[in-house]
Amino acid sequence: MATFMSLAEAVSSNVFDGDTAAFEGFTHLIPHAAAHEAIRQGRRDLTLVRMTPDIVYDQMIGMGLAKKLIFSYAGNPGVGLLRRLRDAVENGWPHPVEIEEHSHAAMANAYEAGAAGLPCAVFRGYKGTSLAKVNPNIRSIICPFTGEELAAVPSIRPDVTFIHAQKANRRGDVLVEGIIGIQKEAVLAARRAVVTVEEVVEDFAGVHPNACVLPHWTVKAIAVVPGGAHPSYAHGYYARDNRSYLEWDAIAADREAFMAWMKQNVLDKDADVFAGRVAALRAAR
Amino acid sequence: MATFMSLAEAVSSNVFDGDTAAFEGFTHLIPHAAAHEAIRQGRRDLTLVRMTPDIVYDQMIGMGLAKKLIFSYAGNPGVGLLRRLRDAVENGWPHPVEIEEHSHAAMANAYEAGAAGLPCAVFRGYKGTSLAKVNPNIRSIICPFTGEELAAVPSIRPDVTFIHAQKANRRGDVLVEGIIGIQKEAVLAARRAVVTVEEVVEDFAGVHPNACVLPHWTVKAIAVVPGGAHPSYAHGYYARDNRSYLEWDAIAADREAFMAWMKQNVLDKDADVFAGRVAALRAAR
Amino acid sequence: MTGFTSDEMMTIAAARALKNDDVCFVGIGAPSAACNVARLTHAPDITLIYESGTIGTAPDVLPLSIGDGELCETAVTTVSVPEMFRYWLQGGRISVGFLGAAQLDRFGNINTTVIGDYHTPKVRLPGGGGAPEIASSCGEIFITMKQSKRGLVDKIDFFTSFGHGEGGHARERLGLRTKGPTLLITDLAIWKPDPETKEFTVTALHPGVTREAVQETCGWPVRFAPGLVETPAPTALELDTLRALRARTAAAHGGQEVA
Amino acid sequence: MTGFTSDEMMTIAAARALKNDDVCFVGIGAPSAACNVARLTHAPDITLIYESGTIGTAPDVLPLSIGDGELCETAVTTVSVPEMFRYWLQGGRISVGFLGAAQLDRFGNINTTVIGDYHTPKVRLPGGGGAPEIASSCGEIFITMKQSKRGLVDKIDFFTSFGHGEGGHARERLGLRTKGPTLLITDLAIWKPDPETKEFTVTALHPGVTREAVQETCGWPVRFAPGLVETPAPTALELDTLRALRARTAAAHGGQEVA
Repeated sequence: MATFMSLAEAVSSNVFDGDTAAFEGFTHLIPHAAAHEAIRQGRRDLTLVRMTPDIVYDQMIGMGLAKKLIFSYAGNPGVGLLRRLRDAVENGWPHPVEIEEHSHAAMANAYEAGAAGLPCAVFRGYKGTSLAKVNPNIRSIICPFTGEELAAVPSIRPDVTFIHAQKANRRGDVLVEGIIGIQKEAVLAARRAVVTVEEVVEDFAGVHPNACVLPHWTVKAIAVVPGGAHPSYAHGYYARDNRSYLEWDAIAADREAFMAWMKQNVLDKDADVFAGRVAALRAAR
Repeated sequence: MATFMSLAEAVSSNVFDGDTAAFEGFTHLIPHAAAHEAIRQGRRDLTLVRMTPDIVYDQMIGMGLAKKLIFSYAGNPGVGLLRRLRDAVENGWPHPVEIEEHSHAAMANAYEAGAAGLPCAVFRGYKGTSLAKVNPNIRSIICPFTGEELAAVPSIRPDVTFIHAQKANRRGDVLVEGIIGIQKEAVLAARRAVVTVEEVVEDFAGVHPNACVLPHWTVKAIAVVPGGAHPSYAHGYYARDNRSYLEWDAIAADREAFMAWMKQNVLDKDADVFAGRVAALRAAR
Repeated sequence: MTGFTSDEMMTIAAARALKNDDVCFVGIGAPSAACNVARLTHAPDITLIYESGTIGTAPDVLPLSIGDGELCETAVTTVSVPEMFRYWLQGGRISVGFLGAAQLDRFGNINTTVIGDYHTPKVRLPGGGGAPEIASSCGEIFITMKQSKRGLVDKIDFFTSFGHGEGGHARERLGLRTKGPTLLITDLAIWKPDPETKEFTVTALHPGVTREAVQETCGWPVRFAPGLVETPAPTALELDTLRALRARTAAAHGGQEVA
Repeated sequence: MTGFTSDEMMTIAAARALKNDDVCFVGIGAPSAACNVARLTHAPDITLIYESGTIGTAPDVLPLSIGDGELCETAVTTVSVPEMFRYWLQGGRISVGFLGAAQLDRFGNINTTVIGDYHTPKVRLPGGGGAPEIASSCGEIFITMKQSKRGLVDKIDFFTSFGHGEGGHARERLGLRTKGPTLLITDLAIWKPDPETKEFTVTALHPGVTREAVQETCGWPVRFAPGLVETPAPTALELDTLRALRARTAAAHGGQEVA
């Protein structure tokens, strides 16, 4: 049953050292505020899961939260590489990070299988790829009707999933609209789900019957954090802050510049700063 | 690419003797008009697929179109048994019908696998059931990670799927709203898809971004048949004609009464009658 | 019995078994009435799910089918049928599945497929629909049906849905991690499985019902629990709620009652 | 070259390869520009799909990421990511997949994962994302990249996406039923696989480009087709369309060009 609480409380009561944690969002609705709160609370030894780890995962990895990363595309979308992730993988700074790498198709199927309560996902993929040789979690099954060999990967079942969504209603049902990505599956696959939202409304009157709604009893905690997806965007609320993504490349290129930026923009701040960060971007929607 | 045409033309050019054909709808949006047209055109030796064959499948089976039925629940919803189907299965009238029976979970997964281009569907089911013993198309695979035995069934890939939907736009994109059932999967799993719609609109302005829309290039033919789901219903257009379902029980109980009803209401009619059949039911929406 | 019918008692007893925080997979007929009476009395926050894809419905009248329009109109959300069976049922999110039966045995195994041999049936019934996986995936299963020797039988002709098999630890041996049938509510009594043998045992008789009446309408030798009690009669609120629901339903469905 | 850059020529040559009835899975960067130039010139009805779930998009500016808001706002429909990869890509509905590469070999095999050893990489690249299954599930694959000895290499360090393997019938032997790479468009030339060996062979040189320039920026001995032709220079319409698109994009993205 969803309980409304502060983001600090939602993070401290739902993610613990050593957890497998997904902060999901496919370009849209990335839960930056929640990830920053986890950084402030100093979580350690997390297995971080995400199809598209981008700059907020670069920040978590650079700050030493991650023991392992499960992913399918690690980049700064439209810009380039993730320099903190590279530093961890290539140089072990701030400490080595174990990597379990998949394709998007595999990750999407693995979340789907997690939401569906299955131990594994079955799909057609990985043919001729090197990934199938270096990742022991890529296996196969034989179709019992045609004899075709199909790929199999373990389902993803995070201890906790964080997502950002547009709205909750008073009862705690959550509405996600636009590019819905993998969020529904990531929530339903997890033992616990925490949602930050732009706003709380009385009810979803007039919403489309087939809109993506997560009923209140599928969510543990909801925190209201306007702007909580910044510099990602929230369809209907504010635009993507492309400049922040472009600027990240220089910040992340240098360990000291990175640490200084994190202190100034994350460690010394709280979730309330996000509303101000998107003020100018609201007009663009 | 979707082409707009008459229902008679859509049926004659897309379903052929011996085809595997699905006329799908889960209580809502059942394509009665299309099935009646197939009856009028005298199709034979069809393998009819549907999760919930109800009175329109009773009609097709009673009229001798079906060689085989693949299904998971064959009943007159809320009323009782299908008497024409029983007569075919128990007494071979008008001829014997082969049966391949599954559970809803299996059929839903099999359509999903068909839409996903897979040879089989994998799910957790059929544990301890007799169906697994009498249906050779219920098999199993072993999860390569946990060793758990999971059920497997062949994917469903109809030669042709018929559905009824609320709207098409001028380009031929199709909008399905409300209880969307298995329609999207049934269309995407099929070689050819034919859609009857309540109306054609200029565009879907204002439709929710995540509504169930089938792009025009996934559909072969669209026929405008207002009321074409009667006595089933079309969310936003007209209500379910419960009385017709209740009355069917007596009609189907007797071979002669059945044949007389089919002559009067199907063979001697055409698709244009459906608009009149729902006139009084439009108010109820 | 005076003041209420055995059918009303059955439905109300079934409604009482549901809790406010239950997530309930609802079949048509008696289960649907019971679930909605629960929602309209002691369990206003119960989540009702119909296999057509409607989650969190609150219909004002009982649906004739599992996919009536009102289920969608009052739902929190309506999902596709594959999603319903994969994420919601198989995903282990349903606490209670409510099933009826054409044939039921003492271990809660259900047949709704055929009477007689499968390949040459005496009566071809509708089949399992969602029931086989409802029986295995829901946290627990409640069964509701009217008693008759044709319905409560010594051996069922076909295992449409697996209950407790031949009893004891049959579910664990099959790898099932859910409880299976934990409650049988008939028009005459309330039955619960024996903790060891898993045989359904009468734990309460509805007002005015005798042990003999239960035995006469059951195809196996009935066991009665030591602490056998009487089911509390329907309260005025329960009865009024059920009757008003049925009256609204009859009016909406053109004067005909739901089967 | 006068009047247009080699980058513009590459994008326009790629745009020309797309047909009006294609369903195209679009990557970011050059593929996105090429697909949208095609849509804005000779292929107005082309269906563009981005892996974020947007089907039938018609963005006015190029997205910076594969999930920008405008892709959704202009789409026919936006589906979930699992649906995108299951029903639309794996379902065999995409006629053309457009990929870029960090490293490419002569048989169209692509590396975007690591330079050096996988476990102790010299450079850790972003990884495959959708590419491994785009390469196997789309009807055919177009590849576009700028030529360099670092990019067009004799042996790639990692098979992120399978092209034609070691050449010949390698795809059939793996059970792949799609065509794989059928076209490579670089800033200097157009390449097509030899029908037998499947080695990429230059079939057209862009205006002003010499055979030597192609060889100098390629890590394997280049084969030129017997009927080698010159790529037609961009038309005024093509060039105007591309430049206007890039200008709108730059303005929308705060003065910065898409990478």
